[in-house]
Amino acid sequence: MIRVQQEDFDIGAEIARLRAGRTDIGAIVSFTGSVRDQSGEVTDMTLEHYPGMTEAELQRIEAEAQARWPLQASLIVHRFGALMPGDNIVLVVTASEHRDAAFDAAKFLMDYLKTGAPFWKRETGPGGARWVEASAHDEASAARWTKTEARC
Amino acid sequence: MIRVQQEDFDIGAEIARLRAGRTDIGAIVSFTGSVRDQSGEVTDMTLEHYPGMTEAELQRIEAEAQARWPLQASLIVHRFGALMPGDNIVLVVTASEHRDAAFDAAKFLMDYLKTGAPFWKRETGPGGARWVEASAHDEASAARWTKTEARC
Amino acid sequence: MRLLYFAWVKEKVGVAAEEIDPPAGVATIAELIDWLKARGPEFENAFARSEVIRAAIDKRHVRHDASIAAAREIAFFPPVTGG
Amino acid sequence: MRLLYFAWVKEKVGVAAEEIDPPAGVATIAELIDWLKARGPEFENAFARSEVIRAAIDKRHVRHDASIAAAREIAFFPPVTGG
Repeated sequence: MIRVQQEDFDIGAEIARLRAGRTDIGAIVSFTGSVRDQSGEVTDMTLEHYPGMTEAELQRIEAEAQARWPLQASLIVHRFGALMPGDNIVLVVTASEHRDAAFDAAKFLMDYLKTGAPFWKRETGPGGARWVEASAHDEASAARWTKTEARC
Repeated sequence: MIRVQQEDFDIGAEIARLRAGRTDIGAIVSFTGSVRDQSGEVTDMTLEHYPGMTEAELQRIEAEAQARWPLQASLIVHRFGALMPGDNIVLVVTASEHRDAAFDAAKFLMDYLKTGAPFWKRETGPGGARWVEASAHDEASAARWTKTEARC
Repeated sequence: MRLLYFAWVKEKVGVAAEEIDPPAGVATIAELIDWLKARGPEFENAFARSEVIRAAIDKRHVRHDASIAAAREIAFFPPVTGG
Repeated sequence: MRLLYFAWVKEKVGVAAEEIDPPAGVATIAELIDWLKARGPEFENAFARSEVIRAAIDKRHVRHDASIAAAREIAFFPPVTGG
Protein backbone atom coordinates (compact mmCIF):
# COMPACT_ATOMS: atom_id res chain seq x y z
CA MET A 1 0.00 0.00 0.00
CA ILE A 2 1.22 3.52 -0.69
CA ARG A 3 0.15 6.91 0.61
CA VAL A 4 1.26 10.44 -0.19
CA GLN A 5 0.19 12.93 2.44
CA GLN A 6 0.93 16.23 4.09
CA GLU A 7 0.19 15.10 7.65
CA ASP A 8 2.53 13.13 9.90
CA PHE A 9 2.35 9.36 10.31
CA ASP A 10 2.54 7.17 13.43
CA ILE A 11 5.16 4.45 12.91
CA GLY A 12 3.80 2.14 15.61
CA ALA A 13 0.21 2.48 14.41
CA GLU A 14 1.19 1.84 10.79
CA ILE A 15 3.10 -1.34 11.72
CA ALA A 16 0.24 -2.48 13.97
CA ARG A 17 -2.28 -2.01 11.15
CA LEU A 18 -0.09 -3.91 8.70
CA ARG A 19 0.18 -7.00 10.92
CA ALA A 20 -3.24 -6.86 12.60
CA GLY A 21 -4.75 -10.32 13.12
CA ARG A 22 -1.87 -12.07 11.35
CA THR A 23 0.16 -14.90 12.86
CA ASP A 24 2.14 -15.83 9.75
CA ILE A 25 4.55 -12.89 9.75
CA GLY A 26 8.04 -13.58 11.09
CA ALA A 27 9.90 -10.40 10.25
CA ILE A 28 8.94 -6.74 9.96
CA VAL A 29 11.41 -4.06 8.90
CA SER A 30 10.60 -0.38 9.05
CA PHE A 31 12.59 2.52 7.69
CA THR A 32 11.84 6.06 8.77
CA GLY A 33 13.52 9.00 7.11
CA SER A 34 13.42 12.36 8.86
CA VAL A 35 14.61 15.94 8.43
CA ARG A 36 18.10 16.52 9.86
CA ASP A 37 19.08 19.96 11.07
CA GLN A 38 22.65 19.31 9.90
CA SER A 39 24.23 21.24 12.78
CA GLY A 40 21.94 24.22 12.38
CA GLU A 41 22.31 24.42 8.60
CA VAL A 42 18.64 23.51 8.11
CA THR A 43 15.87 25.42 9.87
CA ASP A 44 13.02 24.12 7.73
CA MET A 45 12.29 22.24 4.55
CA THR A 46 9.63 22.13 1.88
CA LEU A 47 8.97 18.97 -0.07
CA GLU A 48 7.50 19.57 -3.50
CA HIS A 49 6.16 16.66 -5.54
CA TYR A 50 4.36 15.81 -8.77
CA PRO A 51 0.83 14.77 -7.77
CA GLY A 52 -0.33 11.76 -9.74
CA MET A 53 3.13 10.74 -10.90
CA THR A 54 4.28 10.33 -7.29
CA GLU A 55 1.54 7.81 -6.55
CA ALA A 56 2.15 6.01 -9.84
CA GLU A 57 5.90 5.74 -9.18
CA LEU A 58 5.49 4.55 -5.60
CA GLN A 59 2.98 1.91 -6.77
CA ARG A 60 5.37 0.78 -9.49
CA ILE A 61 8.28 0.55 -7.02
CA GLU A 62 6.17 -1.37 -4.50
CA ALA A 63 4.98 -3.81 -7.18
CA GLU A 64 8.60 -4.37 -8.20
CA ALA A 65 9.55 -5.22 -4.61
CA GLN A 66 6.56 -7.56 -4.29
CA ALA A 67 7.70 -9.33 -7.46
CA ARG A 68 11.27 -9.71 -6.24
CA TRP A 69 10.71 -10.84 -2.65
CA PRO A 70 8.09 -13.00 -0.90
CA LEU A 71 6.52 -10.12 1.00
CA GLN A 72 3.43 -10.67 3.09
CA ALA A 73 2.74 -6.94 3.29
CA SER A 74 4.38 -3.64 2.46
CA LEU A 75 3.73 0.04 2.98
CA ILE A 76 5.19 3.28 1.69
CA VAL A 77 4.07 6.60 3.19
CA HIS A 78 5.72 9.78 1.92
CA ARG A 79 4.96 13.29 3.11
CA PHE A 80 5.05 16.56 1.19
CA GLY A 81 4.78 20.22 2.19
CA ALA A 82 6.48 22.16 4.97
CA LEU A 83 8.63 20.19 7.43
CA MET A 84 10.88 21.01 10.37
CA PRO A 85 14.07 19.28 11.61
CA GLY A 86 13.09 16.10 13.41
CA ASP A 87 9.90 15.70 11.36
CA ASN A 88 9.19 12.44 9.57
CA ILE A 89 9.54 12.42 5.77
CA VAL A 90 9.08 8.83 4.68
CA LEU A 91 8.09 5.47 6.12
CA VAL A 92 8.70 2.11 4.48
CA VAL A 93 7.51 -1.11 6.12
CA THR A 94 8.01 -4.64 4.82
CA ALA A 95 6.77 -7.91 6.30
CA SER A 96 7.92 -11.40 5.39
CA GLU A 97 8.34 -14.85 6.90
CA HIS A 98 12.08 -14.37 7.06
CA ARG A 99 14.28 -11.40 7.84
CA ASP A 100 16.46 -11.31 4.72
CA ALA A 101 13.50 -10.65 2.42
CA ALA A 102 12.12 -7.96 4.73
CA PHE A 103 15.49 -6.21 5.05
CA ASP A 104 16.37 -6.40 1.37
CA ALA A 105 12.95 -5.27 0.17
CA ALA A 106 12.93 -2.28 2.56
CA LYS A 107 16.37 -1.24 1.38
CA PHE A 108 15.35 -1.70 -2.26
CA LEU A 109 12.20 0.40 -1.77
CA MET A 110 14.24 3.23 -0.26
CA ASP A 111 16.94 3.06 -2.95
CA TYR A 112 14.38 3.14 -5.75
CA LEU A 113 12.20 5.75 -4.13
CA LYS A 114 15.25 8.01 -3.71
CA THR A 115 15.99 7.99 -7.42
CA GLY A 116 12.52 7.52 -8.92
CA ALA A 117 9.79 9.16 -6.85
CA PRO A 118 9.25 12.76 -8.03
CA PHE A 119 9.96 14.69 -4.84
CA TRP A 120 12.22 17.71 -4.48
CA LYS A 121 13.55 19.07 -1.21
CA ARG A 122 14.06 22.78 -0.65
CA GLU A 123 15.96 23.51 2.54
CA THR A 124 16.07 26.82 4.36
CA GLY A 125 19.03 27.68 6.59
CA PRO A 126 20.81 30.76 7.92
CA GLY A 127 22.14 31.42 4.42
CA GLY A 128 18.74 31.28 2.72
CA ALA A 129 16.87 28.65 0.75
CA ARG A 130 18.33 26.13 -1.66
CA TRP A 131 17.16 23.11 -3.62
CA VAL A 132 18.87 19.96 -2.35
CA GLU A 133 21.22 18.42 -4.92
CA ALA A 134 20.65 14.84 -5.97
CA SER A 135 23.30 12.46 -4.70
CA ALA A 136 25.46 10.31 -6.96
CA HIS A 137 25.55 7.83 -4.09
CA ASP A 138 21.78 7.39 -4.36
CA GLU A 139 22.08 6.67 -8.08
CA ALA A 140 24.70 4.03 -7.34
CA SER A 141 22.57 2.55 -4.56
CA ALA A 142 19.65 2.11 -6.93
CA ALA A 143 21.87 0.72 -9.68
CA ARG A 144 23.11 -2.14 -7.49
CA TRP A 145 19.67 -3.77 -7.67
CA THR A 146 19.84 -4.05 -11.45
CA LYS A 147 22.83 -6.40 -11.37
CA THR A 148 22.02 -10.05 -11.94
CA GLU A 149 23.49 -11.03 -8.58
CA ALA A 150 20.47 -9.44 -6.94
CA ARG A 151 22.25 -7.80 -4.00
CA CYS A 152 25.22 -5.48 -3.43
CA MET B 1 20.79 0.05 24.94
CA ILE B 2 19.73 -3.55 25.49
CA ARG B 3 16.89 -5.12 27.46
CA VAL B 4 15.91 -8.73 28.15
CA GLN B 5 12.36 -9.05 29.37
CA GLN B 6 9.34 -11.30 29.61
CA GLU B 7 6.76 -8.61 28.81
CA ASP B 8 5.88 -7.32 25.36
CA PHE B 9 7.34 -4.14 23.86
CA ASP B 10 5.71 -1.28 21.97
CA ILE B 11 7.61 -0.68 18.71
CA GLY B 12 6.32 2.87 18.22
CA ALA B 13 7.03 3.87 21.81
CA GLU B 14 10.55 2.43 21.68
CA ILE B 15 11.36 4.32 18.48
CA ALA B 16 9.83 7.51 19.88
CA ARG B 17 11.94 7.23 23.07
CA LEU B 18 15.12 6.62 21.04
CA ARG B 19 14.68 9.78 18.95
CA ALA B 20 13.01 12.03 21.52
CA GLY B 21 14.16 15.63 21.28
CA ARG B 22 16.69 14.89 18.55
CA THR B 23 16.85 16.68 15.23
CA ASP B 24 20.12 15.18 13.98
CA ILE B 25 18.80 11.72 13.07
CA GLY B 26 18.13 11.10 9.38
CA ALA B 27 17.38 7.38 9.28
CA ILE B 28 15.81 4.92 11.69
CA VAL B 29 15.54 1.23 10.91
CA SER B 30 13.58 -1.17 13.08
CA PHE B 31 13.44 -4.94 12.89
CA THR B 32 10.74 -6.86 14.69
CA GLY B 33 10.83 -10.64 14.88
CA SER B 34 7.65 -12.45 15.85
CA VAL B 35 6.34 -15.98 16.38
CA ARG B 36 4.97 -17.56 13.18
CA ASP B 37 2.27 -20.20 13.40
CA GLN B 38 3.81 -21.92 10.34
CA SER B 39 0.42 -22.99 8.96
CA GLY B 40 -0.79 -24.37 12.29
CA GLU B 41 2.44 -26.22 13.08
CA VAL B 42 3.13 -23.95 16.03
CA THR B 43 0.53 -23.35 18.73
CA ASP B 44 2.90 -21.83 21.27
CA MET B 45 6.56 -21.31 22.03
CA THR B 46 8.80 -21.00 25.05
CA LEU B 47 12.01 -19.02 24.87
CA GLU B 48 14.64 -20.16 27.35
CA HIS B 49 17.77 -18.10 27.89
CA TYR B 50 20.92 -17.88 29.99
CA PRO B 51 20.39 -14.93 32.36
CA GLY B 52 23.51 -12.85 32.70
CA MET B 53 25.18 -14.21 29.60
CA THR B 54 22.29 -13.00 27.43
CA GLU B 55 22.75 -9.41 28.59
CA ALA B 56 26.55 -9.66 28.22
CA GLU B 57 26.27 -11.01 24.66
CA LEU B 58 23.71 -8.42 23.55
CA GLN B 59 25.89 -5.65 24.96
CA ARG B 60 28.93 -7.05 23.19
CA ILE B 61 27.02 -7.29 19.89
CA GLU B 62 25.67 -3.75 20.24
CA ALA B 63 29.15 -2.39 21.02
CA GLU B 64 30.47 -4.13 17.92
CA ALA B 65 27.78 -2.47 15.76
CA GLN B 66 28.51 0.92 17.33
CA ALA B 67 32.20 0.43 16.49
CA ARG B 68 31.48 -0.51 12.87
CA TRP B 69 28.88 2.10 11.91
CA PRO B 70 28.30 5.75 12.83
CA LEU B 71 25.16 5.06 14.87
CA GLN B 72 23.45 7.85 16.77
CA ALA B 73 21.43 5.39 18.84
CA SER B 74 20.63 1.71 18.98
CA LEU B 75 18.35 -0.60 20.91
CA ILE B 76 17.96 -4.35 21.30
CA VAL B 77 14.98 -5.75 23.19
CA HIS B 78 14.61 -9.53 23.42
CA ARG B 79 11.81 -11.38 25.18
CA PHE B 80 11.89 -14.75 26.95
CA GLY B 81 9.23 -17.03 28.40
CA ALA B 82 5.94 -18.23 26.94
CA LEU B 83 4.86 -16.76 23.60
CA MET B 84 2.01 -17.31 21.15
CA PRO B 85 1.92 -17.01 17.35
CA GLY B 86 1.85 -13.34 16.41
CA ASP B 87 3.69 -12.31 19.58
CA ASN B 88 6.80 -10.18 19.38
CA ILE B 89 10.14 -11.87 20.09
CA VAL B 90 12.82 -9.32 19.34
CA LEU B 91 13.16 -5.66 18.45
CA VAL B 92 16.26 -4.02 17.01
CA VAL B 93 16.35 -0.29 16.27
CA THR B 94 19.23 1.66 14.76
CA ALA B 95 19.48 5.40 14.10
CA SER B 96 22.02 7.15 11.93
CA GLU B 97 22.41 10.22 9.75
CA HIS B 98 22.20 8.10 6.62
CA ARG B 99 20.19 5.05 5.72
CA ASP B 100 22.96 2.63 4.71
CA ALA B 101 24.50 2.64 8.19
CA ALA B 102 21.11 2.18 9.86
CA PHE B 103 20.14 -0.70 7.53
CA ASP B 104 23.48 -2.48 7.70
CA ALA B 105 23.80 -2.15 11.47
CA ALA B 106 20.28 -3.49 12.06
CA LYS B 107 20.95 -6.44 9.80
CA PHE B 108 24.28 -7.08 11.50
CA LEU B 109 22.70 -6.96 14.96
CA MET B 110 20.10 -9.53 13.93
CA ASP B 111 22.65 -11.81 12.24
CA TYR B 112 24.94 -11.76 15.27
CA LEU B 113 22.14 -12.04 17.78
CA LYS B 114 20.81 -15.10 15.94
CA THR B 115 24.10 -16.97 16.31
CA GLY B 116 25.46 -15.53 19.56
CA ALA B 117 22.74 -14.61 22.05
CA PRO B 118 21.98 -17.61 24.30
CA PHE B 119 18.29 -18.14 23.58
CA TRP B 120 16.62 -21.44 22.74
CA LYS B 121 13.16 -21.81 21.24
CA ARG B 122 10.92 -24.70 22.15
CA GLU B 123 7.87 -24.90 19.91
CA THR B 124 4.67 -26.78 20.65
CA GLY B 125 2.45 -27.97 17.83
CA PRO B 126 -0.14 -30.68 17.12
CA GLY B 127 2.66 -33.28 17.21
CA GLY B 128 4.03 -32.18 20.58
CA ALA B 129 6.95 -30.05 21.69
CA ARG B 130 10.37 -29.80 20.06
CA TRP B 131 13.49 -27.68 20.39
CA VAL B 132 13.98 -25.57 17.28
CA GLU B 133 17.08 -26.59 15.31
CA ALA B 134 19.72 -23.95 14.63
CA SER B 135 19.88 -22.91 11.00
CA ALA B 136 23.00 -23.23 8.86
CA HIS B 137 21.72 -20.19 6.99
CA ASP B 138 22.00 -18.11 10.18
CA GLU B 139 25.61 -19.20 10.64
CA ALA B 140 26.35 -18.16 7.07
CA SER B 141 24.55 -14.84 7.57
CA ALA B 142 26.71 -14.05 10.60
CA ALA B 143 29.89 -15.17 8.84
CA ARG B 144 29.42 -12.69 5.99
CA TRP B 145 30.24 -9.82 8.37
CA THR B 146 33.68 -11.22 9.13
CA LYS B 147 34.89 -10.83 5.55
CA THR B 148 37.11 -7.83 4.90
CA GLU B 149 34.70 -6.52 2.26
CA ALA B 150 32.32 -5.65 5.09
CA ARG B 151 29.10 -6.71 3.41
CA CYS B 152 27.78 -9.80 1.55
CA MET C 1 0.09 19.35 -25.06
CA ARG C 2 0.48 20.34 -21.46
CA LEU C 3 3.87 21.14 -19.97
CA LEU C 4 4.64 21.00 -16.25
CA TYR C 5 7.75 22.29 -14.48
CA PHE C 6 8.93 21.41 -10.98
CA ALA C 7 11.43 22.61 -8.40
CA TRP C 8 14.17 24.91 -9.75
CA VAL C 9 13.12 24.30 -13.34
CA LYS C 10 9.76 25.83 -12.43
CA GLU C 11 11.43 28.73 -10.60
CA LYS C 12 13.65 29.49 -13.57
CA VAL C 13 10.97 29.33 -16.27
CA GLY C 14 8.62 31.28 -14.00
CA VAL C 15 5.49 29.18 -14.54
CA ALA C 16 4.27 25.84 -13.15
CA ALA C 17 2.30 24.75 -16.20
CA GLU C 18 1.40 25.83 -19.70
CA GLU C 19 -0.21 24.59 -22.92
CA ILE C 20 2.09 24.44 -25.94
CA ASP C 21 1.79 23.49 -29.58
CA PRO C 22 5.29 22.84 -30.94
CA PRO C 23 5.85 22.51 -34.71
CA ALA C 24 5.76 19.06 -36.32
CA GLY C 25 9.57 18.82 -36.49
CA VAL C 26 9.80 18.65 -32.70
CA ALA C 27 9.60 14.89 -32.22
CA THR C 28 11.60 14.04 -29.08
CA ILE C 29 12.16 15.36 -25.57
CA ALA C 30 15.61 16.60 -26.65
CA GLU C 31 14.10 18.49 -29.59
CA LEU C 32 11.40 19.89 -27.36
CA ILE C 33 14.06 21.20 -24.96
CA ASP C 34 15.88 22.88 -27.87
CA TRP C 35 12.62 24.43 -29.03
CA LEU C 36 11.81 25.65 -25.52
CA LYS C 37 15.28 27.20 -25.09
CA ALA C 38 14.65 29.37 -28.14
CA ARG C 39 11.52 30.84 -26.53
CA GLY C 40 13.37 33.23 -24.23
CA PRO C 41 16.16 33.79 -21.72
CA GLU C 42 14.24 32.18 -18.81
CA PHE C 43 13.99 28.93 -20.81
CA GLU C 44 17.56 29.27 -22.05
CA ASN C 45 18.61 29.58 -18.41
CA ALA C 46 16.40 26.78 -17.01
CA PHE C 47 17.53 24.27 -19.64
CA ALA C 48 21.16 25.46 -19.94
CA ARG C 49 22.53 22.22 -18.48
CA SER C 50 19.98 20.09 -20.30
CA GLU C 51 21.79 16.87 -19.37
CA VAL C 52 20.69 17.25 -15.73
CA ILE C 53 17.04 17.86 -16.64
CA ARG C 54 14.77 14.87 -16.14
CA ALA C 55 11.58 14.39 -18.12
CA ALA C 56 8.34 12.47 -17.76
CA ILE C 57 5.68 11.77 -20.36
CA ASP C 58 2.21 11.16 -18.98
CA LYS C 59 3.69 10.63 -15.50
CA ARG C 60 6.37 8.13 -16.47
CA HIS C 61 10.12 8.81 -16.50
CA VAL C 62 11.53 8.94 -20.05
CA ARG C 63 14.92 9.55 -21.61
CA HIS C 64 15.67 12.57 -23.80
CA ASP C 65 15.41 10.48 -26.97
CA ALA C 66 11.81 9.47 -26.18
CA SER C 67 9.17 10.36 -28.76
CA ILE C 68 6.63 12.98 -27.69
CA ALA C 69 4.17 12.05 -30.45
CA ALA C 70 1.49 10.57 -28.18
CA ALA C 71 2.21 12.76 -25.16
CA ARG C 72 -0.59 14.62 -23.44
CA GLU C 73 1.44 15.82 -20.45
CA ILE C 74 5.18 16.38 -20.36
CA ALA C 75 7.01 17.33 -17.18
CA PHE C 76 10.52 18.73 -16.71
CA PHE C 77 12.31 18.65 -13.37
CA PRO C 78 15.70 18.27 -11.68
CA PRO C 79 16.93 14.88 -10.42
CA VAL C 80 14.60 13.85 -7.62
CA THR C 81 15.60 14.27 -3.96
CA GLY C 82 12.85 12.65 -1.92
CA GLY C 83 13.08 9.92 0.68
CA MET D 1 33.18 -25.13 39.66
CA ARG D 2 29.56 -24.62 38.74
CA LEU D 3 28.04 -26.30 35.67
CA LEU D 4 24.91 -25.05 33.93
CA TYR D 5 22.89 -26.85 31.25
CA PHE D 6 20.34 -25.32 28.91
CA ALA D 7 17.59 -26.44 26.50
CA TRP D 8 17.79 -30.10 25.42
CA VAL D 9 21.18 -30.57 27.09
CA LYS D 10 19.47 -29.73 30.39
CA GLU D 11 16.55 -32.04 29.61
CA LYS D 12 18.87 -34.94 28.81
CA VAL D 13 21.17 -34.59 31.81
CA GLY D 14 18.15 -34.03 34.04
CA VAL D 15 19.47 -31.09 36.06
CA ALA D 16 19.83 -27.37 35.36
CA ALA D 17 22.93 -26.78 37.47
CA GLU D 18 25.42 -28.61 39.69
CA GLU D 19 28.73 -28.15 41.45
CA ILE D 20 31.55 -30.39 40.22
CA ASP D 21 35.17 -30.97 41.10
CA PRO D 22 36.84 -32.74 38.17
CA PRO D 23 40.30 -34.31 38.58
CA ALA D 24 43.39 -32.27 37.69
CA GLY D 25 43.87 -33.99 34.32
CA VAL D 26 40.63 -32.44 33.01
CA ALA D 27 42.04 -29.24 31.52
CA THR D 28 39.81 -28.27 28.57
CA ILE D 29 36.14 -28.16 27.65
CA ALA D 30 36.63 -31.24 25.45
CA GLU D 31 38.20 -33.15 28.34
CA LEU D 32 35.44 -32.01 30.67
CA ILE D 33 32.84 -33.35 28.21
CA ASP D 34 34.65 -36.72 28.11
CA TRP D 35 34.77 -36.80 31.91
CA LEU D 36 31.05 -35.92 32.13
CA LYS D 37 30.09 -38.64 29.62
CA ALA D 38 31.66 -41.25 31.90
CA ARG D 39 29.40 -40.19 34.78
CA GLY D 40 26.32 -42.03 33.53
CA PRO D 41 24.00 -42.79 30.61
CA GLU D 42 22.15 -39.45 30.83
CA PHE D 43 25.46 -37.62 30.28
CA GLU D 44 26.56 -40.13 27.65
CA ASN D 45 23.28 -39.40 25.87
CA ALA D 46 23.33 -35.59 26.27
CA PHE D 47 26.89 -35.28 24.98
CA ALA D 48 26.74 -38.11 22.38
CA ARG D 49 27.13 -35.67 19.47
CA SER D 50 29.62 -33.51 21.32
CA GLU D 51 30.49 -31.54 18.17
CA VAL D 52 27.07 -29.83 18.29
CA ILE D 53 27.39 -28.87 21.96
CA ARG D 54 28.29 -25.25 22.60
CA ALA D 55 30.10 -24.11 25.71
CA ALA D 56 30.56 -20.89 27.65
CA ILE D 57 33.05 -20.11 30.41
CA ASP D 58 31.97 -17.38 32.79
CA LYS D 59 29.27 -16.28 30.33
CA ARG D 60 31.47 -16.07 27.24
CA HIS D 61 31.34 -18.42 24.26
CA VAL D 62 34.44 -20.66 24.08
CA ARG D 63 35.67 -23.42 21.81
CA HIS D 64 36.14 -27.00 22.98
CA ASP D 65 39.90 -26.54 23.22
CA ALA D 66 39.53 -23.68 25.75
CA SER D 67 41.21 -24.15 29.12
CA ILE D 68 38.90 -24.48 32.09
CA ALA D 69 41.64 -23.68 34.60
CA ALA D 70 40.24 -20.31 35.70
CA ALA D 71 36.56 -21.13 35.15
CA ARG D 72 34.05 -20.49 37.89
CA GLU D 73 30.95 -21.19 35.79
CA ILE D 74 30.78 -23.42 32.72
CA ALA D 75 27.63 -23.76 30.62
CA PHE D 76 26.70 -26.36 28.00
CA PHE D 77 23.91 -25.83 25.51
CA PRO D 78 22.79 -26.50 21.92
CA PRO D 79 23.41 -23.98 19.13
CA VAL D 80 21.35 -20.90 19.95
CA THR D 81 18.00 -20.24 18.24
CA GLY D 82 16.88 -16.81 19.43
CA GLY D 83 15.98 -13.76 17.39
